[in-house]
Amino acid sequence: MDIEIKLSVTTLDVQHCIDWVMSPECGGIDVFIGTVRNATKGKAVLRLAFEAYEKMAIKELEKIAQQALDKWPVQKILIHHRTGVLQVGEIPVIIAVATAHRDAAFDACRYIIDTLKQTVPIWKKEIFEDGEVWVAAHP
Amino acid sequence: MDIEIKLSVTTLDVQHCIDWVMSPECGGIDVFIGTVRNATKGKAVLRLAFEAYEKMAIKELEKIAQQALDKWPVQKILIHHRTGVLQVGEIPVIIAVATAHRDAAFDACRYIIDTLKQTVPIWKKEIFEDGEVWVAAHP
Amino acid sequence: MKVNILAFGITKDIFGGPALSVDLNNDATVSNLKYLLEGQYPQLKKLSTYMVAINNEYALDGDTVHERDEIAIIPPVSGG
Amino acid sequence: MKVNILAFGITKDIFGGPALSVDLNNDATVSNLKYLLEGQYPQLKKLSTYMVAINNEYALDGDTVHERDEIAIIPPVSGG
Repeated sequence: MDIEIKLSVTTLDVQHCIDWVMSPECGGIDVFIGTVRNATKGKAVLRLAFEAYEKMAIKELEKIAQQALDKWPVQKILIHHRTGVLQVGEIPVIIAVATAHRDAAFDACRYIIDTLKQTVPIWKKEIFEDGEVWVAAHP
Repeated sequence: MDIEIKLSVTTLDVQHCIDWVMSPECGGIDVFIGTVRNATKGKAVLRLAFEAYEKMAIKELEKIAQQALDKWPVQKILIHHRTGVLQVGEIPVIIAVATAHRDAAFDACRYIIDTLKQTVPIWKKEIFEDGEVWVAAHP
Repeated sequence: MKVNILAFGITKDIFGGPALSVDLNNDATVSNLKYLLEGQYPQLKKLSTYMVAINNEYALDGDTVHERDEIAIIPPVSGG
Repeated sequence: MKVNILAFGITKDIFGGPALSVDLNNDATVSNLKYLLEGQYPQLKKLSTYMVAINNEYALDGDTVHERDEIAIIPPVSGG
């Protein structure tokens, strides 16, 4: 199979992701790793909580991966996304794309994270010292 | 220090590279991993041999990393490159870039690998069943 | 007909729980559903935007809601 | 003056080794050096291109070569 999609309640494993996409036909792998920042708009973030509409999220992630396979000469695509509570420095998302030539890897990886952020039903709550906010919920 | 540059005769360690660039101020890491392909222009490759003009290569890599820091809001940059003989599937190069926002990570990482391939004095020999070729040497 | 609505993220806070049961006409559209929900939960109108999903696919306002459909309210997503 | 020239990649094959000693005038330029080497090693002219580095920096054709400079021939690079 050329696509691996997973939602996980436990720590994402970067090494596994890279090993999974690596193949002898490929010359380049681009990997995007999201990490939890300690601040947003200048305000200290304590942690994040991610919630997913799991069945639909998987379906939308599969669509995005399939679109990337259709648009670029890509060998393998992996998308892992966390749910649950994440501390600063933890990894909410890993996207890994292996291709024969590197341009397609960069283009496809960037397309996947950009589209994921627009269409996949996963929600992030920022938890501050003095409260919490669902990101992007309000104008 | 915001930049780590290394030429290495031993296996590159992806996990180390990612751990090194990760920081609590960063929200995104883009990693490019070159891998040895089993074929070039339809011809089976047995292995690659990399040779570097080490002092100058380090100097050129530092220039490229510094240019990327100047051009984009980038927190940390790591460039590791192998020398010596590499088998199919091994990793000649890892570039990892950590930024607060992901666009800069993609742009800087791609700039670094593109420029590395143009200016850094490192040479690759492809070894085939029936001979060997220094890549790009001849028109 | 009675349909069950799944809620996520901020809509879970707005509805006060992860699911909600509403009464709809048999030929109700997504648009009718939104109108009904916005009447009961005016805070929905304060969201940047929100979508309805039917059976795990984004639905259009004119799409019809059926009794055994899996219906979900999708507030602005923010994964990644 | 005698200058020592480092060779890498295919130029190591062309020169038959990793270093080479050549005799140059005291005010010789990179251009003079290239001309001399291309005379002795015509295969250099068959490369896609090649550069000269002086003290670990790419040099221009008009740059002057000094006796204790570290000089290297840089055939087309292919790292990554």
